[in-house]
Amino acid sequence: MPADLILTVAVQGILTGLVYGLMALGLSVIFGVVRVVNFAHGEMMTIASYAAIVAFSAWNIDPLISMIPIAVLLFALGYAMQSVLINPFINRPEHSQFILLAAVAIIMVNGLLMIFGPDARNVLVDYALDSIEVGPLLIDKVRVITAVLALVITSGLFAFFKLSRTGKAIRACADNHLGALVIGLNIKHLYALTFGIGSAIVGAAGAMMTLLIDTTPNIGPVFTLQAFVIVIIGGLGSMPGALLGGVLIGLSEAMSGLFFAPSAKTMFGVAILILVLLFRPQGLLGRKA
Amino acid sequence: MSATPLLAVTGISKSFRGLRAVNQASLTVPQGGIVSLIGPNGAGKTTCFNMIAGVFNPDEGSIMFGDRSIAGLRPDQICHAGIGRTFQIVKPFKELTALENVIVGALRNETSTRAARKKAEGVLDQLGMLDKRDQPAAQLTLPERKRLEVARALATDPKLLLLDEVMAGLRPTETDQMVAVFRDLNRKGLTILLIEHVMRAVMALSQHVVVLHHGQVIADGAPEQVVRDPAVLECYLGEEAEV
Amino acid sequence: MSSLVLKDLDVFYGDAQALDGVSLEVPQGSIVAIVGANGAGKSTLIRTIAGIETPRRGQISYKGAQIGGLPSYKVCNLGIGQVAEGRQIFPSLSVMENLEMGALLPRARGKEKATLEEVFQLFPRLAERRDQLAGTMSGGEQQMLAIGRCLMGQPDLIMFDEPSLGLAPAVVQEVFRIIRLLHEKRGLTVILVEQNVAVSLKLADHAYVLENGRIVMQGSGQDLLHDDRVRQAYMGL
Amino acid sequence: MIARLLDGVPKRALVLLGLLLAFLLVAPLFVGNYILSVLILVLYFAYTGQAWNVMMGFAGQLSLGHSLYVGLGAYTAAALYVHFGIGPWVGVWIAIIISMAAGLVIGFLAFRFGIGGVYFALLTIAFAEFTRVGFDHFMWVNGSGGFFLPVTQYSMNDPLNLRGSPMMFYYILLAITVLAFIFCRWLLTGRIGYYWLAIREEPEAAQTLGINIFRYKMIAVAISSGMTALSGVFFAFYYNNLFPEQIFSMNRSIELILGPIIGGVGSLFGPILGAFVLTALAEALNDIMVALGYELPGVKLLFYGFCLLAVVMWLPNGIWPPLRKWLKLEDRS
Amino acid sequence: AGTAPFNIVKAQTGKLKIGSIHPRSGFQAQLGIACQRGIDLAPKVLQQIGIKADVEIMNADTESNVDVARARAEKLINDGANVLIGAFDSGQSAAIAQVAEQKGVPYIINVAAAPQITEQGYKFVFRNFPTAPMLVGDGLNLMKGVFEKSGITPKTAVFMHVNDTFGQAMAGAIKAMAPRFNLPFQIVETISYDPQAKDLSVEIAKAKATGAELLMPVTRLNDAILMVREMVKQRWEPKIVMSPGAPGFYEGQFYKTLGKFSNYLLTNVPWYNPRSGMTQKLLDEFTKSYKGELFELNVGFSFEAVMVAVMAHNAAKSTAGAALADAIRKTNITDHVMAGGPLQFDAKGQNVNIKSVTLQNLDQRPKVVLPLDIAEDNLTLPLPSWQKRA
Ligand SMILES: Nc1ncnc2c1ncn2[C@@H]1O[C@H](COP(=O)(O)OP(=O)(O)OP(=O)(O)O)[C@@H](O)[C@H]1O
Ligand SMILES: Nc1ncnc2c1ncn2[C@@H]1O[C@H](COP(=O)(O)OP(=O)(O)OP(=O)(O)O)[C@@H](O)[C@H]1O
Ligand SMILES: [Mg+2]
Ligand SMILES: [Mg+2]
Repeated sequence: MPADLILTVAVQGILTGLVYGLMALGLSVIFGVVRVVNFAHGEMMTIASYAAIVAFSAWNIDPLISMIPIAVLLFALGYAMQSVLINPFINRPEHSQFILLAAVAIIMVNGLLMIFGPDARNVLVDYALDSIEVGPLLIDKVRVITAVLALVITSGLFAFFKLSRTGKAIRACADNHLGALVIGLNIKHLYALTFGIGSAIVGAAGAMMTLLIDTTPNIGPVFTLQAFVIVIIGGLGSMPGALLGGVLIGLSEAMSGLFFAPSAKTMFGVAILILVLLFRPQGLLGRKA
Repeated sequence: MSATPLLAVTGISKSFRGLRAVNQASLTVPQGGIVSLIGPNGAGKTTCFNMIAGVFNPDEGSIMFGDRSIAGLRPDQICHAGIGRTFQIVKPFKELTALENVIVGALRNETSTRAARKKAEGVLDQLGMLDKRDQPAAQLTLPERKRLEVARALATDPKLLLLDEVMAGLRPTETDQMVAVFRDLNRKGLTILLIEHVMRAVMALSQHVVVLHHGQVIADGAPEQVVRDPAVLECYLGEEAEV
Repeated sequence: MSSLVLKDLDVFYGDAQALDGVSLEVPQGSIVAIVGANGAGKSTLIRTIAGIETPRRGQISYKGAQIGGLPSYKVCNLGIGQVAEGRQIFPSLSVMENLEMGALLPRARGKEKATLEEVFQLFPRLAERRDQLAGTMSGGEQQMLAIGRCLMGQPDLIMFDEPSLGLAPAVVQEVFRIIRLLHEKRGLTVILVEQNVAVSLKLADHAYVLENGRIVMQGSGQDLLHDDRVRQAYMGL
Repeated sequence: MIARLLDGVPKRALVLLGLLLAFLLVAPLFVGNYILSVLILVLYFAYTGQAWNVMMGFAGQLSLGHSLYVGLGAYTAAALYVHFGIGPWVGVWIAIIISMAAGLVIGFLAFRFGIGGVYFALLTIAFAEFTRVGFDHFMWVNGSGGFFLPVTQYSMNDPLNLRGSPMMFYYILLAITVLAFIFCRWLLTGRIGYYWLAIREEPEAAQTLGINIFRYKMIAVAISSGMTALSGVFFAFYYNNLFPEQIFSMNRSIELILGPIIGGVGSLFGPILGAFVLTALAEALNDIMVALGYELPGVKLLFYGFCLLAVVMWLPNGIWPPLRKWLKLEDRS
Repeated sequence: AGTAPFNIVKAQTGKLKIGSIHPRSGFQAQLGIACQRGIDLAPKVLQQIGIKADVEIMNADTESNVDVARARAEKLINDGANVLIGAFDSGQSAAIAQVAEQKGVPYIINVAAAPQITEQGYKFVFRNFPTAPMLVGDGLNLMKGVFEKSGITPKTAVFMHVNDTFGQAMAGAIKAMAPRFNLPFQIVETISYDPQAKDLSVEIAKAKATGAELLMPVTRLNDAILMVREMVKQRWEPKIVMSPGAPGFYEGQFYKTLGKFSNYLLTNVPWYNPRSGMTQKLLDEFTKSYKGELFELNVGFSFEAVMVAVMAHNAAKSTAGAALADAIRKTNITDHVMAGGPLQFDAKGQNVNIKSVTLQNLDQRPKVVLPLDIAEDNLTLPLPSWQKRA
């Protein structure tokens, strides 16, 4: 197999992986703090994608720009969802939370279906099909842009949680609900804030994603599942972990597609997941509970 | 005291990320005796228990139960060997009733659930909790949960019972009642090793006291003797100790 | 002047009534002890003052302002701190981070450094263990941390819920010494809930006896200490 | 043994249970084919929910990948029938063994390494996905092309080969469901039931009471996966065609567990009630939509989503506990 | 067997109740809705061309789910449907077929290619759609025509297919039949990908590396779009891109999304006969009712299914299942919408006269270029460079 083919595929895999990582990051942030697995993750991303599509078709706004208002919109959605729906479920068992979010997902998918119909939609910016030539390699321009953005957003978020007061308070809430109440943290607000932040990231990722793939109301579950896989590989709650997981998945899918059957490439992602769960259940960069 | 002690712990140690929580500790519990393990907070008492009960593997040292080495066994195997324990931070089966909690323990030796139920009722009665039998454990108060811990452990018919601060939070009168219960059990052949900060109970119950400090045994002897030990006074009881 | 006044408080858990018409006053700068059997409602009382439980009826006022029904973060920021039953530290945060969290209240901003010094002076053990995960510390160490964390929030009034539970006798003395110290040196108002009735009554200016959610007796610490009923029921004498 | 099953069950409960069974026994005689097919769905979900409940409700291990066992059961029995002419009542044992083996492998890996909670749940999804893609490439059963069982005119019922009318399927399924109910009651009232609940509530404490938690979790997985395999076999012979994409899908796993969760996790009657409620709800919604002449696709599922939401919001433990209270039946069944 | 004693006695004459059952929500919603359009238009158009259509259409949604499909079929029959039409997907169609067979209600499959369905010995199941082997046979035959007409004979080919029920049926058929067709090229690589793939960059990179002159894709819509986009990005320009009979290239969304890049791609697929008068009528009505939507084969086959049912009803003068089934079996409609011979069913209920055409995307819409007798435009090959397109 020619070396430049392998290299091209590897680079593409890594770039795609970074965007996957960003998408998964939203899930990770939410779980890491609120300890709720957002089963409506992919659906929220789909909502963001549709928002980007509407912005593009109605006002011709590039998704890389509409990304910002969409992130704000999703932040509001996340904040509201947490304060209204999920908050009463914080101390309920996992299966109960799971059903709650599964129901939310059903509502979102079918709401989108009713509004936008079943057709695949997309955004066609004029640079969508451009490629960048780097020596013998031909790299997709959109992927480069989105990958860089993914890195930037992740670093910003990382700094927020490690350095800011609010970021630390959010981590404390995650640790001991009652403890946080006792010392006077506004838990509801902090949880909602976290859910909002996680959703905002999902929003940015969803807007970007319209440049890479077409959107239908039903693509949510695939992304939810993929985000789970990535986040668990990287370590639930670990931000660099999400990116690492994304890159690993992107790369492994690309490589297995190249060397084995492409139709079985998701198997490799899942296989990595299983190995990680077995030998390092907290994830590659996760901290032991 | 009989020739072979029921429990003989020799030179056990345990470290957590460099922190040596238990350091070459040794203690023995004679058949039919009541021994107290006391010491300042963080001295390593619970960690000792956890090693005896199979939660942690000791880094070094040996633990003999009768003439059998039990170091490194799993908690359930330790239970089968005949050691029951309670948890300092109580762990009741919250959605089960008090009675059901104890039945789980009683099934250890009973073949039928009916017999186990009967036995569990007996144990609850002994601890004065029969009137709470149908309350879900989640609704019990902390001292009640502590007693439930004891009941559950007792229901497994242990030869040796490890009690981790079961008197904490009890009023003095209640403490005295519990002391009486344990005395009674002891008279019927149960050997007890307890961790306790409530000196009132320690003094009343134990025939022998072991004092742990920084993971090491610093005193070991009869209660009256130990409470006068200057080292113990200094690190544990405080100068103006009023017992 | 009374800093905290409770009037006719009723609190329920579902259908079960935990507090029944509780009224009490905590004068500024005093130590008030609350004694009572297990399950009498002492912790509930504290949680209600702190805004964690909502009273169904009755009023709570602090320094003249109504605080009944306020969420806990607002109550805390008025200067009502608590050292809760069961410590409630953040187990997977380090000791240092736990303390920082205590200082997140708006009222405590800017004073973190000085308070931290003070806390480390009171509890040298915490300074030694500043990078250990709080969850792996022993019960006594955790209790110290809980008190330290509460102090980081600059409270005027601290409510202690069974602070001596599970502590070695020397540490118990130490805790009471610290409570007295805080009271005397810093003029803190203290509400003390304790099983160690003798000590807490000795310490208290005023005390209330709670039974089945009702105040059944009150008086100065000394009076109750010598009251036969109290001695018999709570001190086993 | 019977005494134990009935221990502590109030008379009223027995009477009501009897009435329900009698109703289910005669129902096919009075309802049309359509209702009959709905009832088959109800029983199917009730049974499969019961099987899942053994793992989640009793032993506290959340599996979101139960479609794996349905699929393995279905494919095993179907392949044996098509390729070797082995009838379903023999094939079912092999199907159960294969499913159990898969469950035990997953259980072994997870429980040996101390994986629980959300992580375990995601591991189960991962294995189901893994198997789905695997079967997409498994040409012995025609890969993603789908595997078809021969269908003949149903002139007569052949219960031995599970070929026949819906009525036959209904009664077979009813029998299986009733047996599963009794079996679960038997498990729950016995030693194993107490041990499972203890493990579910507080594994560490359970262990110090002498319970080998690894072993009992493994037993739970084995029983649950084996029971689920049977539902797969039934599925294969009732629908006669199998597609990996559908039978192993995450959606199916979710579909299977909605019933018990809505009904009430951990109770014996929850899965049955949940299956009734959900299936009836789905059908009723459909009728309402048709009656309103409202044709927008998605409306029905949207409404379904809202109903689910309402149930989890306001009935945190499912429908059964409050209903049980209302019927004044104070027992765990 | 199995019928309830208290079931309502069905009306034997009068209005024909047609149960239309399609995936109108779920992941196949798009296609189910296209089918539904053909059904909805049918009564009106039939009346216009002078066929008495005394029908009532009852709709059901399978939610793209086999279990639901089965239950909905039961429900339709319970509510009095005399004929069922559906269901686009092979799995759902197979499930419905069993119900229909059991209840003795004729079932006309409009779209679904899995060959097994008409091999299971049903008496009430009819299919007016080619099976996968038929599709492939026609597709390969037409390929030779394309090579001949364009004068370009590729030596190497890559076969790429989506790995779902349909894709695998097609792959199987190609594997089995290609040797018999004496094709001039050699398939140097077969690449299958997951139906849920969101990214085909690796697949295209791999295909490009073979340097094949012909790309034979078997796609669905979304992956067809992904595939072409990726080809543009990676600047892969095989001489011919020709689908042996799969959806994707000729769908409305494809043109909307890809614009100029959709042009010159080829598909060999059963299609409406643009020269047929009936097609024109249907097309007019379609354009009127669904502005901006593309008229394609799903609409055509669904329309024809209704036509079959209606004409059988007219002939049988009854709504009884057996009578209708007999009448359907005797169907012989020479003038109809789809290309190929007369609309007839063989003993197994399969229409064997359907013929594929070669479509080429020109001016961003599908045009018939072969067979020449119904061609709308001229074949243009080789594929022009992506970057030089205006
Ligand atoms: N979260 C809760 N839900 C239901 N009932 C509760 C809850 N918390 C406390 N109770 C009940 O309310 C009553 C008062 O409890 P509370 O914890 O205030 O007592 P306490 O005086 O602090 O006792 P202790 O000395 O055991 O700490 C008890 O009967 C208890 O069982
Ligand atoms: N799992 C663990 N990881 C890290 N450190 C631990 C762990 N368990 C205990 N320690 C540390 O080991 C020391 C001994 O703890 P242990 O719980 O045995 O104390 P103890 O004597 O029971 O104290 P107390 O009377 O307060 O309960 C403490 O400093 C504690 O922080
Ligand atoms: Mg301890
Ligand atoms: Mg309390």
